[in-house]
Amino acid sequence: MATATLEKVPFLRWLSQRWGVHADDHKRPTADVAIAAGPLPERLILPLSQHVGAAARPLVKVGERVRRGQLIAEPAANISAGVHAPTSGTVREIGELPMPHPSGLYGNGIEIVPDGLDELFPAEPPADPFALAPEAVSDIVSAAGVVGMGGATFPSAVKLALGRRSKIHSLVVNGSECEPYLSCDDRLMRERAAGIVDGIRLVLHATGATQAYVGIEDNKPEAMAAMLEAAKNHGEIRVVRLPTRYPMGSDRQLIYMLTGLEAPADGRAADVGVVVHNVGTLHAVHRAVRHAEPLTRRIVTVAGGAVRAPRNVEALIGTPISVLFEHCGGFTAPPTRLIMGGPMMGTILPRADAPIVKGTSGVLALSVVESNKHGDEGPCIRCGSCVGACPVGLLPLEMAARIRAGELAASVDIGLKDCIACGTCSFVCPSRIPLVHYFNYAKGELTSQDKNKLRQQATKQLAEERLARMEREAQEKAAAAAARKAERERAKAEAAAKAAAKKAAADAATQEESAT
Amino acid sequence: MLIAVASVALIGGFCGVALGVAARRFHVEPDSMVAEIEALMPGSQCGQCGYPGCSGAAAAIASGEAPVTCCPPGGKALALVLAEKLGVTVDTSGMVDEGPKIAGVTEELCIGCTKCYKTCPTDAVIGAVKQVHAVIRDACTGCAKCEHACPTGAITLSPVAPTIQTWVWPKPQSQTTSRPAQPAGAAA
Amino acid sequence: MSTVLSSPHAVGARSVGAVMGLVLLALAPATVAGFWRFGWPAVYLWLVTILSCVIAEALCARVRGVSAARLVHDGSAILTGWLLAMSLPPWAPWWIGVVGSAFAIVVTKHLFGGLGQNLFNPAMAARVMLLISFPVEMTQWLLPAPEALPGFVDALAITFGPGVPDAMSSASLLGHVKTEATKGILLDQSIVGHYSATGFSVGARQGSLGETSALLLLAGGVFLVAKGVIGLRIPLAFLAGVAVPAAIASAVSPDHYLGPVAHLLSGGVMLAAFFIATDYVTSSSTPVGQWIFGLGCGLLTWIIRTWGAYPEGIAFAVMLMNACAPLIDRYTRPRIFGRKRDGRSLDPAETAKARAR
Amino acid sequence: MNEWLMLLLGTALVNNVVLVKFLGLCPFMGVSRKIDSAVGMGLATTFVLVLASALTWALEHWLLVPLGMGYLRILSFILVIAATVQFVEMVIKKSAPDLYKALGIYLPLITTNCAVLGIALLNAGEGSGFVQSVLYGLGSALGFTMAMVLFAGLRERLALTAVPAAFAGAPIGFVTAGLLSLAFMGFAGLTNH
Repeated sequence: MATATLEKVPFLRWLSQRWGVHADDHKRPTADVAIAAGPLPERLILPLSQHVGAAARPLVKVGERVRRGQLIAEPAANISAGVHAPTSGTVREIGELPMPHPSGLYGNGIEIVPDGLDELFPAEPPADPFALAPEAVSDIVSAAGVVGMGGATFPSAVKLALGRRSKIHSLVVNGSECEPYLSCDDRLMRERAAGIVDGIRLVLHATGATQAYVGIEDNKPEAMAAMLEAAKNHGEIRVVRLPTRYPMGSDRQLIYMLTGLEAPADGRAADVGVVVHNVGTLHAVHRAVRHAEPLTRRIVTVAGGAVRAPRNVEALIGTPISVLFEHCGGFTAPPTRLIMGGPMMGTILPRADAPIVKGTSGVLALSVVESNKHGDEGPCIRCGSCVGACPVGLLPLEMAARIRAGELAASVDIGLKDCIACGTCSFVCPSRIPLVHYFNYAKGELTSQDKNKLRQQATKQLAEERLARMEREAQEKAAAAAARKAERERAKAEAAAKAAAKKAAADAATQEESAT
Repeated sequence: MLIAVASVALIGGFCGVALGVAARRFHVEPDSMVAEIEALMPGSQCGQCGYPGCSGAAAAIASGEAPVTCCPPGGKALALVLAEKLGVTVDTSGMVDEGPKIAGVTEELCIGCTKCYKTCPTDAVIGAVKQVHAVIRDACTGCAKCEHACPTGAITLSPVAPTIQTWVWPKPQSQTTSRPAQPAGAAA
Repeated sequence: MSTVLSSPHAVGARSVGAVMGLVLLALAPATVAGFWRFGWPAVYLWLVTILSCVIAEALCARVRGVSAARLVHDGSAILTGWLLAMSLPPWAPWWIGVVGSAFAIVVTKHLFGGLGQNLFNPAMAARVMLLISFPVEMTQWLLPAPEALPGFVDALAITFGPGVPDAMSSASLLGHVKTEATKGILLDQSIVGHYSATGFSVGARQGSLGETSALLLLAGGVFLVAKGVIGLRIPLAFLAGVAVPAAIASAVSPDHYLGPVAHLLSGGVMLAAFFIATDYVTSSSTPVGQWIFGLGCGLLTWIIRTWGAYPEGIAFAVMLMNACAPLIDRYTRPRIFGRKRDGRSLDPAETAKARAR
Repeated sequence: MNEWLMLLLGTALVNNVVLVKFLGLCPFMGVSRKIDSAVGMGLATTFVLVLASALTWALEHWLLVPLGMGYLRILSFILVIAATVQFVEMVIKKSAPDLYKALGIYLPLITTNCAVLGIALLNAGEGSGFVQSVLYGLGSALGFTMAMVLFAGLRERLALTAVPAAFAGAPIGFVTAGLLSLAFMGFAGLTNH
């Protein structure tokens, strides 16, 4: 039974994939410091849209008291996830609140003022989850509001249900953590490997998959050792050592590296019988099923050159990032950029009162030294670095040139929609061209053009309906007028007839008179 | 002389016959460009282009009389589609999509005259005689017809503020590679 | 500067200026060797050419309203001037360098919008222009004789004065072979005294300022490959494109065709393969495209050398392939992950079948 | 056989009709914005050129020379070319409407393409045989197509670059054509062996 050997990516497969970059990983010192308990902030902001899909629908009212683990917003559609109170307290506001978004705009959320009692909302875990039907397991996961915690934030229960429908044979566990700076998954694997392995077994049970590949980059030997140890009695779990190369943690690339299967561009991983989950998600599944604990806290890497004591913190979801930085000793110097997520794919945050969400793996405060390398954008010298680095096989330089010239449709023709925005191209560009920014702009512009088109169609329909209505009204009017006219004619005729009759009578009378 | 005339006439005649046969063999129905263009237009008959309704504009665009950029509600997206259809190149960089606008009624000023209600091409204004009118946000296209029709200036168009759902990344500003950005006179 | 900044928030590559600096560094040994062989006139020509390139660049920047300091700072003008100087006859008069530089920088580069926008390699376009316009000045090769070089002052007269004394100039190997062949003299006779592989590899031969020492150029190229500045595809393909047809032809008819080694070592093959054809801007940027680009350069070079009117075809070959590069790029786009070559999405059913087999 | 190959190579590369002889510049500049339309134009011109070469040869040798009407050469050649072009136009309009739209006015203008008439007149002037005439036409047409397609590729890239305003459009097109022509000088002397 004990088949705990570290596996490697087959040589030829490794050789065939030459994309990516080996960036300076900045994982120290956070990776070597134990996870610390998080702060209890004065206010928690829980966005209603922390996941892919429809925003959750609030279930509480302003002023209502909530307890830890209580469902405060329910999923509003098939693809959606609920939100739970991270601690006990009072709902202060439901509405427009600061959001972790590059625009700095407000969005819908629920604000809770904690009371410090951390009172628990009672819930009972099932005695033996493996005795449950797979559907029941995914129902528990759904009720706990678990979403992909690597950053994609796709509702996990939906993925499990999808897996049952499309004959999943393998679970790919993403422990690669390829983003520089971040070490939350590394710490999680080192400290809570048993929980992750239990999560893996639960997901195998829920999806019907028969084996799991745990992919870990080779810059995390301790995590590999911990996972091997935890999985040693489970032959169906294989721990695979991955080369350290960004973006190894990208779904499709990871699947290919671990299983040799290539997911179709227009389809999903499930089309090749694979489902991918992040180690953090699997741990959340374990907590949800074994301890009846919804997803209300997560491990967040607080790092960056401007942070005094960078480390991993197990923080309540909804904690404002300013509180997290304060918790880690504050800033040594004013940060030049605040980032949510890693430096490669994370979003810049214009405001420090924005909260962390379920998909927040880290918050970074970059110092001047770290961000001053960004010079002004120079002209593209067509060096092709981006072509070699792109994990998808796109031509970023050509796409950006088309976008710059305003030919968005032409950039789609050469693969814009396949871009995963991993940032590798911008990272390697010697001219400092913000390639990903170009792609984001083009994707957004195209989406809003599509929306406009839909809107125009709707408008057209409205206008047509109005025309039809006016025509109908005109017809009715004409009909009414005609009816009135006919009425008048009739009346006239009647009157004429009457007059004639009268006249006739009078005539007769005169005749009679004259006759007499 | 006679031979020359005859031989040229012969060549001409031969070519003429050959072409005549070919014309019949390769006959193509003329395409209904106007109808196709009209199908692409917004269809709100707002008249901002200066033509009577969308069909008038479609005819003008098809004949090349009006530029493909003449339709403000259609914006850049429509201009690009039309340019593709007509096989012309279009410079949309000069076109500023001002972002969607929406009409709003100032209730204190509204006298309930129903003029706006009658003029709205998409039935987006509701209300009855002597009652304050209101605008249905989803149906309003921002064509500004009601703004012109209102006798008391109660209707104003205001831009729709972006939300997290509608916000998009702005185009990157590059200093060195932007097109003709030279100061005046430098290009010459 | 917009306040909204997209990811990534880290930068990992060396800047354009640093890349250019490495290329210049790699060129230095062969250049110094050229100075040693051809003496002060070569140094003057080199200086004049680079200087006029930088001045032309600064002027263009001024006219176009771009910061001149920024443009010159990226080092591309120096590189263009340097490469042009390397491909000129070492004792060419100063105005050759100036005219060539002006053409390279103004016409082939800045009319198209400056760095990164040009379609043709500026140095090669300038060389072709010079070769066609001033054939006499551009074909005065001299036998390198380090011991009999003119002094510092005498050299001024050669570069800035009346020109090269006739007695010192002679034909390069390729030119010599071509002339002899038209007289009907077979190769094994015409080549005697004109070619030795060892002499050629260290630079003891006639040729342009920077192309004579094949070994030093090779070393510079290997340095660039090791530093990751250039890939291996274009240089290897270029060398193969010259050597393979040369080997076949000389095997079939050794009396009429030079062998592969002579071809590789003579003319500017090493210089072009590592420093000119690999120019980012004007070469192909897709992996398959780079193989095609290099092969095309090499093959055209050999064809023009062998059958064309000009003894050396590299500049023409590079320019012709520059013209083909956009087409090559268009038809050699890499396969997109999860898609077939034709751009359609992979079909999982098909993949499964393929796996079952 | 070898002679014919050399003829083809010579007309296509060494004496390229556009880049060395500077004939047919009008469609070369006009229809080279997109590679697809350049290919279409090239194929259309190839068809016309080959057909016109054959027809004008027949005309020259069977009608004009026997009747001693050399003075009618230009007139009758244009007549034949015009008819051929008209025919090609009909075929394209039927089979490839998009291409027809893309070629626009330049399709009927093949009639006045100096390359077509020029090749026909050169053939007549040199008194070439039938096969030679057709090959001459074919080679020139291939050279024309190649130059068109190469140039279109370059212009597609140019369209995406930041050419200074004063040179954008046709001016930079001519500069590019000039540089391309410079590159083609390299083929000089290729067929002298």
